[in-house]
Amino acid sequence: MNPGAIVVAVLVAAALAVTLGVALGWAAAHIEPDADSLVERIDALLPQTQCGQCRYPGCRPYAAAIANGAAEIDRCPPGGEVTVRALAALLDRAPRPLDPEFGAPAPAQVAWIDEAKCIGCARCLPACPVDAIVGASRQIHTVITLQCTGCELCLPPCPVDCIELRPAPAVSQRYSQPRAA
Amino acid sequence: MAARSTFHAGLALDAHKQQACGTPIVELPPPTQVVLALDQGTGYSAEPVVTVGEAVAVGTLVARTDHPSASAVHAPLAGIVVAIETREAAVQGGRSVCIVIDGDGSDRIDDSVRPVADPAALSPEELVQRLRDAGIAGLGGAGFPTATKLASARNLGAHTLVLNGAECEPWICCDDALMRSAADDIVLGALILRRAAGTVRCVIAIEDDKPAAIAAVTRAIERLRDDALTLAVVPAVYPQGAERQLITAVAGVEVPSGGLPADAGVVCQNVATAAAVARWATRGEPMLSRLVTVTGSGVAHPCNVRAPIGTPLAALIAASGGYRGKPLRLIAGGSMTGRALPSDEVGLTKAMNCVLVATRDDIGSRLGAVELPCIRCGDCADACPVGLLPQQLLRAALADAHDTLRQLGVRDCIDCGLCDYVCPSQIPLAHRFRDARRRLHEAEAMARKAADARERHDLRKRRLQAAATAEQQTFESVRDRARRPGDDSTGDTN
Amino acid sequence: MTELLLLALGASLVNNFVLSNFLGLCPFIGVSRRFEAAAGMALATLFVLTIASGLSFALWQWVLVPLGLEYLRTLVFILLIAGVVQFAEIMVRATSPLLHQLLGIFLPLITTNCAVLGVALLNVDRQHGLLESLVFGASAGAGFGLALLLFTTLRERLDTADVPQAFRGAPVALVTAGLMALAFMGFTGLGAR
Amino acid sequence: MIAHGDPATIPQATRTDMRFDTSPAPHVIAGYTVPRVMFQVLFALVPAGIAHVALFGPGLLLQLSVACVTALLAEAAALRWRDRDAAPALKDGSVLVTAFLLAFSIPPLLPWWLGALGTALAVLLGKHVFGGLGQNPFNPAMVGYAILLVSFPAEMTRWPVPMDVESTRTWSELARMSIAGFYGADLTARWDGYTGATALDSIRNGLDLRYTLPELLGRDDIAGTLGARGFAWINLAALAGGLYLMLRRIVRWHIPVAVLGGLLVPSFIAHGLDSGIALGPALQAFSGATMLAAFFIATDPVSAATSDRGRLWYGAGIGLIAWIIRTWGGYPDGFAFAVLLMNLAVPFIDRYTVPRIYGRQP
Repeated sequence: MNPGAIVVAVLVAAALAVTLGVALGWAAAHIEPDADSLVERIDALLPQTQCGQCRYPGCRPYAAAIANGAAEIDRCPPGGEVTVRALAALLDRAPRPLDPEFGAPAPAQVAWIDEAKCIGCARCLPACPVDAIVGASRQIHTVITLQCTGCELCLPPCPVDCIELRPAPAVSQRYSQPRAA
Repeated sequence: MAARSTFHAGLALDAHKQQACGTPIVELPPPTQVVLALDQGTGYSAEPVVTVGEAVAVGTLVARTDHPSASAVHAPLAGIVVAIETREAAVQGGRSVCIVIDGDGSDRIDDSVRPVADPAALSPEELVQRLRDAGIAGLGGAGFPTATKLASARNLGAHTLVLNGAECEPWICCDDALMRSAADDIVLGALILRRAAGTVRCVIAIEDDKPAAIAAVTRAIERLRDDALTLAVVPAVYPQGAERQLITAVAGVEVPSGGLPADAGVVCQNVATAAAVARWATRGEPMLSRLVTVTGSGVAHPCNVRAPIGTPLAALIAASGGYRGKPLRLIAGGSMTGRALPSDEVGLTKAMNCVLVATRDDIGSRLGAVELPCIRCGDCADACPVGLLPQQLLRAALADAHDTLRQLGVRDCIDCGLCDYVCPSQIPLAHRFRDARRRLHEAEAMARKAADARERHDLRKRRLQAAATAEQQTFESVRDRARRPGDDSTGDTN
Repeated sequence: MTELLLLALGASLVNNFVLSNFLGLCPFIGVSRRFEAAAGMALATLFVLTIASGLSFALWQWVLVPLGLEYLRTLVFILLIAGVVQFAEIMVRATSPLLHQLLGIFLPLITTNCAVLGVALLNVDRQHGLLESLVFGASAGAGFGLALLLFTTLRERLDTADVPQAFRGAPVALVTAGLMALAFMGFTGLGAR
Repeated sequence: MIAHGDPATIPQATRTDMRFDTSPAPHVIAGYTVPRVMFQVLFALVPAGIAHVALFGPGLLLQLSVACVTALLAEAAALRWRDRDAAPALKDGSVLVTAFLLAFSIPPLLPWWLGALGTALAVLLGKHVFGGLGQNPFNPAMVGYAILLVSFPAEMTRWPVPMDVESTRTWSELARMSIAGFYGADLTARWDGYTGATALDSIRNGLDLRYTLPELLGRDDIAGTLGARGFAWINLAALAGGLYLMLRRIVRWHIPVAVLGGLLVPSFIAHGLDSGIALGPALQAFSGATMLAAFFIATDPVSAATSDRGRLWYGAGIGLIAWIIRTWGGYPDGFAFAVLLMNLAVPFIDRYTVPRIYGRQP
């Protein structure tokens, strides 16, 4: 084999590589990946307690973390095994048990304010991620049970520990759509 | 054995109607006690307006409601309220709050019970409201408030009122007995209902295995000479009396999936409901009693009984000669869709058209059933009147695959039980589907709650952001003004 | 025309790349758990196969042969296929990130899908023209997609089957694939007469 | 007025009188069970079995006995291995149907161990690997048959010359040969001339040798008045059995009609175009495994499509593929492979032939 042939071969291979590289580089720069739609679909499966047990500030940030591979699907105790299975099915991954580091699944609960003890300090109001606590400064507060996600975020700010968690009522009546109306 | 009918499939079943239908209607005297379930069979309860110890008369309102799916309850006998408590009842879940009234033997009538002077003078809207107040509910088995159906028929502009006299379920014959004995009441009620629903015409549908009822209703219609009130004879095929299947057979239209009959321009009422409307119009009587078939091999003398709502089933069975043989199941309704009750202490509800006391002779086929794996034979799909594929639904139900369940129409299932009936592997399909529907319903409620929480969370985030931005702007403008000496608007700063 | 039709039938059914030649088994087993993913894989492979067949023919016919560089074909074809696969990946990520997630590693692995390289090399060996190459590539891709989709729907049905513990997952999938190949043996000899 | 709404504040009542069982509705069923279906199928195979024995000797009975014993043993073993109760599965008759179909498909001269091997593979690999009754995507009998056919092509294509071919053979000689074959004796030594290819195989080989179809049909060892020698009668008997199943509504018309349509329509067209080489519909219908496949094999509900429309596609596919393999393929009869090929398409067909649900747009 003469040296000229080797040079030609190298040149051909290099030319091909460069052409492909340029074409792909252009395509990568000009064709936008559509990340949002995946995040939406993952977010739709999360329980929206906004509790932060996954160590992300709310459900959507966690969904984004799952979508870009930063977090596993086993970090959502309020969703429990059901959510893990739904996520596994959506993403075609193997279902796995919940990671106990992020808490254990518990039956659904809602916050309840002992109005006798409440001093109306209003510190729990900004803590609620879904605005489910009604009240104002020096007024007794109460929790809108139907809207409460049971995230427990209102517990730490309360100076008199007047908030406790109680078993949640069944959601199916309030959130069902009666067929005839 | 199988016969094609006007809808997709269905089957001709053993009717078992001769047992109760041959004997005359028994009028039950007021029992000593009634147990009035506040949920009259729809899954939604009325709220009691009486207290324990209060005296009530015949027709006194004891529970009211604003819920479109619940109906008002009236005292069917004069006496004292002795208890308001959760008891076993013939409803979903098996328990309901019940008002228990001990009769005092008098026939004192509440002042509110007055004949309607002239139903034709009432506007349709008034008519609907009065029927709602009278607690008139569907007597065909669902117990759904008549007024709610009429209102949606008005809103959606329904053109045809179908009166359901197609009593397709085995064993039940109270509508048949009523049509033979009180056809004039039914026709009168039909006219009032037609007016209230605002429909152009009314069709009374009767299955072709009830010639006596057909003859009686034909005579009643002829006496009336109303062109917009007609009779339709439909084939006796189960489930011909199911609302949607009957509408298709009579009006030739299909009720859209997930929609109401009124969406197809039709509203359906039971013939017995029409007769109850006639009683309300002529006597002012709210819904206090109903005709119920008491039958099965486990009662001595099967018959149709007119009994006050709330009558304990034990009293009904006593009126039919008491138990006979070894009763195994007490079924509210027929053998295909009836609900098996734990005890005969429960009260008669508006939705209960039959009390079937079944012995091994009646339900032996089910008792001896051994469930085998599905062999995909497709008999269930052939029988299904809705055109579902039960064997694929079963797989989806066992896997709890909600999307597949929805797509395959688990909600379109009318719970007729035919798939179970024909299944050679004896799989309790209808039960599995009921279970799957309940789980699907819960999952969707959870999803709606989650969507609600997401929306509130988003709104809150936006509000906080807006507040932060506003604060920043205020801060900046104050700072800017502070840095510009001589700006009068900030006052004398130096 | 008839010859092209026979070529297409042969490449897609009779000598199905997966079930008769056992090429491309990696994505066949790997991406057959869910219909959406399998459909995406089928389309991506069809796309890559068709484009790569055409481009590899062009390279072969107009670059390698004139320059006497036939011995470079494997290297050049793989380079070319890798480029097309990368392009396909960019497209998938732009249109459906969920599909991108579902396909995962198997999308770039189309590069090493022996069916793709096999088609390019067979095109050269059988001295197919440009049109023949394209038809051969497309029908091989269609055959791959058909086998993949049939296999996926079978596996979805097996998901809810009461499979013995020892056979759950991959074992029963392999048995199924084997029985599919057995069924495709019915086509052997087809066209030989 | 009482405080209502909260059920917890309302006292509970307890009653303990007469209690009833509260099982869910419906409370009656037709009671037409799987075992009854399966035994009806076996019963419907009896006429074909009689024809088979009369024409090909008692080999079928030997194959049936070995297939049934193996099938029951394999079923019991598989269930024992999974710690399941074997008794109901053995009694439901489904495994016997598999054994019968396989025994009817294989040549009656097959050595017993091949019959046993095929049956064991059918039951274990075709059925229990997937989880047993109702779970198998492929027709177990055809799995067993196809494995035998590709592994032992010589044994699997050697049939006795049927009784209705004019010759001096007697049924008792057929019987002796069947027993010899059953024990694996070398049949060429003593029984050469008593065995041969089936009619379809002979025609295929003849066409390969450039004979024309009329020439081949002129030979009196291939075809009779109706169809293939020997097989015509079996097909006729299978048709009768199949019609009985249809009458009893165990088999619905869709699959058999579609299978026959898929086979006969193309053969009618091809025969019209070139009667020199293409087999006519009558010959196609009454040779090989046509009727057995159309009424008994393709109709196995477990591995067939489930909706009416799907069944039509499924059956038509089987008929068409069988015709293609018979016409151009490497095997004399294509039904086993046609059934397996359409079996693997069934979930796909089911996916796209969901019937319209009441009240929904098509």
